Amino acid sequence: MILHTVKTSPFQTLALHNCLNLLAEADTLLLIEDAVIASCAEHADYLQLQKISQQGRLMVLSSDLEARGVNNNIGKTCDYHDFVNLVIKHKSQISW
Amino acid sequence: MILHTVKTSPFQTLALHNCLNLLAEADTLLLIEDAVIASCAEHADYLQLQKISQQGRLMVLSSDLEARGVNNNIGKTCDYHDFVNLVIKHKSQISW
Amino acid sequence: MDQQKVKFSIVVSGAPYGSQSASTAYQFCASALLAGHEISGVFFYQEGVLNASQLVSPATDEINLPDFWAALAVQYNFPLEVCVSASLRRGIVDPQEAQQLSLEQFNLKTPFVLSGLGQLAELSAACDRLVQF
Amino acid sequence: MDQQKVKFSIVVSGAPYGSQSASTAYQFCASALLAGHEISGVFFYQEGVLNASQLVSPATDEINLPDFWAALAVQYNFPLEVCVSASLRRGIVDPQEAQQLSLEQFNLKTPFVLSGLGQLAELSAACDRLVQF
Amino acid sequence: MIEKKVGIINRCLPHGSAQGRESLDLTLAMSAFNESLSLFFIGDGVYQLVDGHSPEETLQKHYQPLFKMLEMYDVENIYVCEASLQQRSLNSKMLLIDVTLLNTTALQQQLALQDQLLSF
Amino acid sequence: MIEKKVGIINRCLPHGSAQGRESLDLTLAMSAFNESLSLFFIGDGVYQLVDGHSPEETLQKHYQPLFKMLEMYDVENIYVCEASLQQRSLNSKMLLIDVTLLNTTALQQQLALQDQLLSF
Repeated sequence: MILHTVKTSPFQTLALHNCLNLLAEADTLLLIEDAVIASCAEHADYLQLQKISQQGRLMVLSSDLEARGVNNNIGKTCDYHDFVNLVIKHKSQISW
Repeated sequence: MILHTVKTSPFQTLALHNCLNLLAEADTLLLIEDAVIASCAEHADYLQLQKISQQGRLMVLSSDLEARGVNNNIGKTCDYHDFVNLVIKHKSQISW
Repeated sequence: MDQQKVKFSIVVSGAPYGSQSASTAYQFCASALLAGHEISGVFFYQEGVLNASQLVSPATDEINLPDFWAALAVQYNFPLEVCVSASLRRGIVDPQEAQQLSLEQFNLKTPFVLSGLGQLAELSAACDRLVQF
Repeated sequence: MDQQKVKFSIVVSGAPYGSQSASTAYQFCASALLAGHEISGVFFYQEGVLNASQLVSPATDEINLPDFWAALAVQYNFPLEVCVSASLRRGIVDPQEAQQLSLEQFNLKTPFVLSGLGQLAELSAACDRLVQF
Repeated sequence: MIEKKVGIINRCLPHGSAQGRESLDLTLAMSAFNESLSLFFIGDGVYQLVDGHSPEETLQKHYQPLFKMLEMYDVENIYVCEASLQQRSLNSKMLLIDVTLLNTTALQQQLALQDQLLSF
Repeated sequence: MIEKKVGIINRCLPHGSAQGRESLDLTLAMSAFNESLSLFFIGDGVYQLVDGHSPEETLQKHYQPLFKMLEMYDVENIYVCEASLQQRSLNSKMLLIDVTLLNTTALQQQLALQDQLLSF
């Protein structure tokens, strides 16, 4: 069980794309910083992200959505307290 | 006439992709730093790059190829002296 | 484990200004401590070493992240370890290094300390969870 | 224009270590000067301001980019302008700013100078070609 | 001497990096010396102008209100890539300030008119 | 106490950033304290190991020879993503050191075994 944190926009980097290639079924994906935009607008990997969202494995840091004045269409929003608990619940973390 | 310099890998960022979307017919594309890899391996925008290469508008900085131990398959290699002359020949530059 | 006290070690790889990741790391630490968890230590590596500069002087309407780190570390008593080799390459120097290198100035902030990568190995061994930003 | 002497102004946005772009900028300047062209000035902005630190101390088998910039600027007599507001946020401070901010240390290297963004406007107006790295 | 046309290109999201903020600082400062500035917002750069940033909890500076000073500083050539807005399901009504929308061809033409370009 | 398994992931090209060099520094230093290190080379990270770097003219440090010290430091779990090599028309004979090739599933399994991961 790995917590993958992605921090860059899918319109600017392939971090999310490369992360999705390695995301195992037990893993969770947390979008932070500029990457929260991946939950708001359609991009090349949006359909796959939607699937992960439906499986309850997509989280989005709410303070980063607010910072950018946007709302998520997919994924479950969380705050830093939830972020801490996500780290605790997973064995390890990969920062993308 | 714009000289577009791209410095990041097409496997890691969309800088090259976004640059190609704005590249006009009179413009030249120069690959530097990590972006030189775009001339060595196939990636999502390789065919379009090949077309620009055939039009003689794709340049690749040779010292950055050497640094990474690779050879270009498309584009014309150039050194820093050529880089300087490319800047002179174009009206402006965009750093991607 | 949710209700238990967990020991975190944190790796900060981003500068205090110019990218957001060091701010994210700080907010994570503050939140973990508020929830009653423990920070074994924060290791600053790569561009992260720039968080240890005492010369960072943002405008008055902006936060000073090195100050924030220092205050949090003092309040909760955890070490701020800064990789010495990554620091020297980036111009972060403490008084001892300055003397050895014959530099007339230094800029490491208190209570940040320069230390080797062995310290990261210790933080890795000591914690329940390692988180990188 | 190929055979003529051209005036370049250069904008450096990358740190001296951690990313390659400042090194690329340096090699470009050195090559332009060698070809007989002129550098009106180099403007350091964003992470580029870190090139102006006198505390950068790489290992002996590595190049010291701040030293390289300083030597090139002295040899060819062009200014190294460092954006003051971008600098203060990132911990680059000259003696005067240190005094004003009540800091006991400073780290701006000679002959780099702190200056405002107006200086970039002047370099932009003065040159034939502006190049950003 | 004719004043140089300088184009400033914004390509990044706000707050994840300082690109947007430092581009705006540069624009406002340069506008005092150069009356021929043009701003371009392309790709994720369009999010710079989407009204409603609230970065307090992220510890980043809330610089978005400063975009309203562009008018006061007589920076009037503000171009936004229409395709970038559409791709992100955004429209010009969601933006903080008045802008000129350009399609890709018009964008290329405007960029080609600039004597110098700075990219953030 | 059982030693923690630490995985170090390399994802970047050499020389455009210091990621590769500082990852290797960290690996060699940590190997003195932890005998359960595993290295992963994925995506552009595979170029770190492609023999023949010659970065002198770029003013970057030529750290590639230090990869040969991994064996001396008893770092033996060196995993390379097979798909990443193939995508770049590379093969394991072009690499400086002996490695274990892994397909995506095997890579996911190895990553899941690690107690801690650091990514460069």
